[in-house]
Amino acid sequence: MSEALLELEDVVSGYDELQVLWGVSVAVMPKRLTTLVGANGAGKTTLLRAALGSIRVWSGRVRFEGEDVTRLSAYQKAARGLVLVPEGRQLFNDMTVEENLELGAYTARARPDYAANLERVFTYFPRLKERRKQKAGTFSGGEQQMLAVARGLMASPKVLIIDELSLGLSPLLTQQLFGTLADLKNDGLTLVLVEQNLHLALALSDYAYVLAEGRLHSEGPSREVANDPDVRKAYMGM
Amino acid sequence: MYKMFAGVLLALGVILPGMALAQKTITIGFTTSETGKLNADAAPQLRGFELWRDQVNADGGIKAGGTQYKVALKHYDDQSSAGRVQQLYTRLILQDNADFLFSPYSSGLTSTAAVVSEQFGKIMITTGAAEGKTYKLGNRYLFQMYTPADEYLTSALQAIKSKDPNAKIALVYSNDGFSKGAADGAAKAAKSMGLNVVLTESYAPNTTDFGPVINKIVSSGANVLIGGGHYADGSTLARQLYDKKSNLEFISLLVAPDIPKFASLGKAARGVTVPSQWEPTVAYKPDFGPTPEQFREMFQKKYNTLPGYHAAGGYAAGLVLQHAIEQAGSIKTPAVAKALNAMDATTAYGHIKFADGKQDHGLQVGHDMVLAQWQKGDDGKLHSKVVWPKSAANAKLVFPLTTYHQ
Amino acid sequence: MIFDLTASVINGVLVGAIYGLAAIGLTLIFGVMNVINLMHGATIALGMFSLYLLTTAVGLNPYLAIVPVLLGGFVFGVLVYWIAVHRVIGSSDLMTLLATFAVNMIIIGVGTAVWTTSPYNVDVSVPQLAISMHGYTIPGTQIVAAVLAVILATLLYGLLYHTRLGKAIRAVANNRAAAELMGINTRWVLAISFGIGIAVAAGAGVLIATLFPFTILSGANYELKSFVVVVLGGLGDPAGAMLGGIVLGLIEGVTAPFVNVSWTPVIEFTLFVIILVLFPAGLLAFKWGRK
Amino acid sequence: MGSQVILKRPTFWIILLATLAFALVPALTGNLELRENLLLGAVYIILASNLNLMIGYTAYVNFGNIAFFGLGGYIGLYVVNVLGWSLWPACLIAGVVVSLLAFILGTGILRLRGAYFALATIGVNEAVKAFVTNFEPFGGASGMYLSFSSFNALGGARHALWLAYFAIVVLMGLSLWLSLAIKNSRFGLGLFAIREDEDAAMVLGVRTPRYKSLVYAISAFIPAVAGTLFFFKNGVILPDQAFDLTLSIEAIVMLMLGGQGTVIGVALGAFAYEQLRGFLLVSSTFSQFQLVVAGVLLLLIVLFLPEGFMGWVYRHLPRLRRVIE
Repeated sequence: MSEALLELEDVVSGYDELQVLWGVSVAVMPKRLTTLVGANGAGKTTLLRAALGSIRVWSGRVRFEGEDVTRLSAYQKAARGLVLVPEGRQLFNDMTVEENLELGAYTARARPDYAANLERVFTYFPRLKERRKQKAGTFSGGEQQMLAVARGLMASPKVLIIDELSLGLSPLLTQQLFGTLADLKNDGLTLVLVEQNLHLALALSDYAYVLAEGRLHSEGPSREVANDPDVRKAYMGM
Repeated sequence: MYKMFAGVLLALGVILPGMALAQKTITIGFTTSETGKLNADAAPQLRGFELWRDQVNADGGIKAGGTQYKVALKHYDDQSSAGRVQQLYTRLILQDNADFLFSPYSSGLTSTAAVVSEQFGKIMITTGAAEGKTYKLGNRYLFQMYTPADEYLTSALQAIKSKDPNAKIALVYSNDGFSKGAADGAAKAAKSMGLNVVLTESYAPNTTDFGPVINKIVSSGANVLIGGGHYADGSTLARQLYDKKSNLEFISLLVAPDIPKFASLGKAARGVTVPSQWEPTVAYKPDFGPTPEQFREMFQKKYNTLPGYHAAGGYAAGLVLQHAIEQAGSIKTPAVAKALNAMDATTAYGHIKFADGKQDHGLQVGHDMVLAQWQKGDDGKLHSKVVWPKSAANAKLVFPLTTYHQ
Repeated sequence: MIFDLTASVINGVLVGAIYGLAAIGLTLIFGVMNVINLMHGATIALGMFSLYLLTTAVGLNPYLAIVPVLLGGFVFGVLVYWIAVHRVIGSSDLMTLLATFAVNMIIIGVGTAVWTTSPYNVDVSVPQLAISMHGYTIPGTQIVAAVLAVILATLLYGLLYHTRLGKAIRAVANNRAAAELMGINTRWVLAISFGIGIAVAAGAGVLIATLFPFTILSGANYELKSFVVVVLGGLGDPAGAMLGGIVLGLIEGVTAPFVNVSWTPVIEFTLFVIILVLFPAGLLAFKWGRK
Repeated sequence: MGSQVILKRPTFWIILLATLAFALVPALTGNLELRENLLLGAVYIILASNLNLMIGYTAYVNFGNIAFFGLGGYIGLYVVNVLGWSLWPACLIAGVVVSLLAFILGTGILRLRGAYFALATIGVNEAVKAFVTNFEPFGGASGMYLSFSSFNALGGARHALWLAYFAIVVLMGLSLWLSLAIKNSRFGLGLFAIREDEDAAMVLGVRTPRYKSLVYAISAFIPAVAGTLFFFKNGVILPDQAFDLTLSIEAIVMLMLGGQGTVIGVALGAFAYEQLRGFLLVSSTFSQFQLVVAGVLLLLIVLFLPEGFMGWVYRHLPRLRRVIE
């Protein structure tokens, strides 16, 4: 019996006949920022998909709040508060900012908090408030990423998983968004960050998992992982 | 046990050949449109065939040369499409050993079937295949029951001329083979009769919205309309002419108003005329077979509805074939064909005579069309009355319709 | 000539509104799940026959009959979705085309067996509303049908843009994977969208049947028109479909005085192909620069 | 592909045998009913296997395939009936003209992909049909009726129909051989690349627009010639029959049934489908519900056997993939 909020146990999965994950275990502690790092193609996104239920878990288990949720589909997990901000934003481009946020709060859990959540995300991202009637597809990359995070927050998440937050953003914008994440953590939100940008991710997070070729390479408190010479050499070019 | 079985076999062996001697069967093969868009028109024709068969068989069969032949009909669904017609007619001839053939419904399918029937030298009585073209391709064994398409609207034009020689005529027809043939014939006839056609317009056969067409009729200033096509478009046109208060004084549409169901249009049907191959109320004196009245009663008894001309044409096709076989005293094709070529007789369906030239063999030249009109009877219901020619009429043509619709 | 043209334009707009409604059913299904619904025409025909049954057997007012038809159409659509479509959603275009075509064959087959292919007619008239001018008359039924078509389209628009369900439907249309992540049960949204598309098509069938006689095969004609309409309005865009329908009606009305009406289909379908090639997103969507 | 290589392929010999069987069995037995059955089977095989070049090899769903057949019929019959030429040059003219038209049309509509292309092909078929219905030189709505004397030029109706039949059987063999040859050529490889991922194919140097237009034009040729022969044999051509959208869709059903992208599978699918429809039509039990039965069958295949009969065979006997293509 662990006190982890989200727990993956020996997860094996892949696409059709192609196995990608070879038994990965991850535990996400409440009110912490956990980060999952690894090179391109290490299986990070596949692990998220398996955890969220977008693809089938071949073997192993996914536990959320102590309950086995392995077989639940993505929308059912979202309804329980396990929320993903997907890679590449995946906004509803033909819909307005407001509608995107509304859809973020689609679940029965989040709906009662709609007004409060809306106010909260507008404080975090005042830009979105100015453009609430604008269509999401017309936004710049940075604004879209803000909207994606904001949409995730609207779901009143118990765990918010963010996939490749920094992808395609300028260093300045990336800094800004990471700042927001720090605020969120301080507010007591449980976060999982999946990143290629190890420097920032490890600096911010409490605990890190390093994924390589579909297996867990190493894990530990972020500072230790950041100092692991192996990791430094392989992923941080040092 | 097996003794009993053998006994039964023995008995069958004695009885069956005996039966075969006493009674022979002739098979008549054809395809009909049980499905697809021609079904509405083809179905009554099939009823006509079947009524004739039942009567012949009830009377003991066709007598020819001292033998009694029972009649069997063998038919397949052609799905209103020519694709399988040749395959099915070949099957009818070779597998089902059809002695004679009826045509499918519609000129297109009939021409396709004719390639096969001619090839095998089988007689095919055609009904529901009005277009003259089919009979001008060099056939030897086709015999047409219908007055050819290009003469369909002639009676309507005659009626118009007698009522209003200065009529402005709108010729509006469905753009399909048969209707176009009828319209082309009408245009020619109108010209020779000195009538004034102010609008010639064709529409796609699957048209449902006649708004633009009716607007054109109105703006042409026409006071009479002739044309139409088949049941679906014709009934739709009639209904919208009424809905849109077109104020026409005379309407004559092909085919559609002859189907008894046309009366379900209610007021929109009132006063509409139809050139008809046959009407239940005609007063022909037949040389053989039942009188028109007897036919009507028999048909009504069996199918609980009035026969239209598709049904009468089907029935008469059987009757004519039967008569030719009896005249020939044989079921051999050359003898029967000879009898058909020589036929010049009146039936419940009217006068029948086939052209016998090389260029137009089988074309119907004896039969006359009548003009029928839907009129409100004393019982408040709609009845189809023969109004033209005057010699065949049992009611007066209501003209103009404008007052009738008030 | 001027009155002729005016009358044809009005006629075109009125009929076009119904074309538009019919096409909304098609375009909604395409927009949400990228399926070209080849049972669209058969569904319209089912709507027509439902009206016939409801007015003759049950004796319902023809315009009230639209309510049970919409409900029945919805249930039918959801059922068809689960039985025939769901399994092939997301596989190639060919599979979904064939799945819906198979259902089309089944409906037409059963319909032919039950009703044959002869025309049926529902006797409706609203003479009080008829408008006459200079010999041209617009029947009341046509006005009522067009108004009802616009009302239904507006209701549907309201549903899509101002309700939770509608937003979920649009979200799925926009990005199904993301919608799933928002906690939306996308499988059900697909089924419901299919149901709505079918219901609207059946409803359009009812309106058409109040105007014109019909057979079980009549729907095919409206299916082809719906294709033209959705291409005009932009595939997958319900608001565009209504406009596209009216444009098509206008084309039919405006060309009629100048050419023989049997040429209308030639013009329609040639235009259809040209627009599709030059403006695949639809003429109307092109204006907003959307792809 | 060199001719030596193709001679080594078992599929080539299967095609040759099947073609010979189609031609000889009815001829030697003199069974005309069998001939009529096989004729429709052969026409369906022609339609399905040429359509397969588009759908099976290139993944472009062409609903308007029947327009080639119908237009070919019209052009051919025009040449025979109005110009009074003999049947054989008429066939050739029909094939060439329709292919050229297809090539020109293809450069336009093949820019569309997926459902958009499918819709455009429906539009093309309807536009051509509507046009021909109004086009007086082709007889407009009345169509064209062939005089029985046209058969006399070929030695009388009986003889002419046999000739038309043999010609169609040869076309069937050619269609299948063409499918096989393309499948095993560089051209075919390019087409398969388009099927798998058109953008990637373009990057790899496949001139996709040229390839697509070419295969579209090729897939038009034999159906157009077959159209001339078929309607010649029918003796009459009408717009409704020539441009029957349902037959177009049925051709897709046939190639699905057999397994899209295969050569023999598609032929089997077409033949089986033709036999099934024919059986349902003349069967007293099913004739009322033939459409329903066909629909249910199609649905079951789409849902549970999407790779078709050949796909199923390959799955269970993978070695056959090389023997029967």
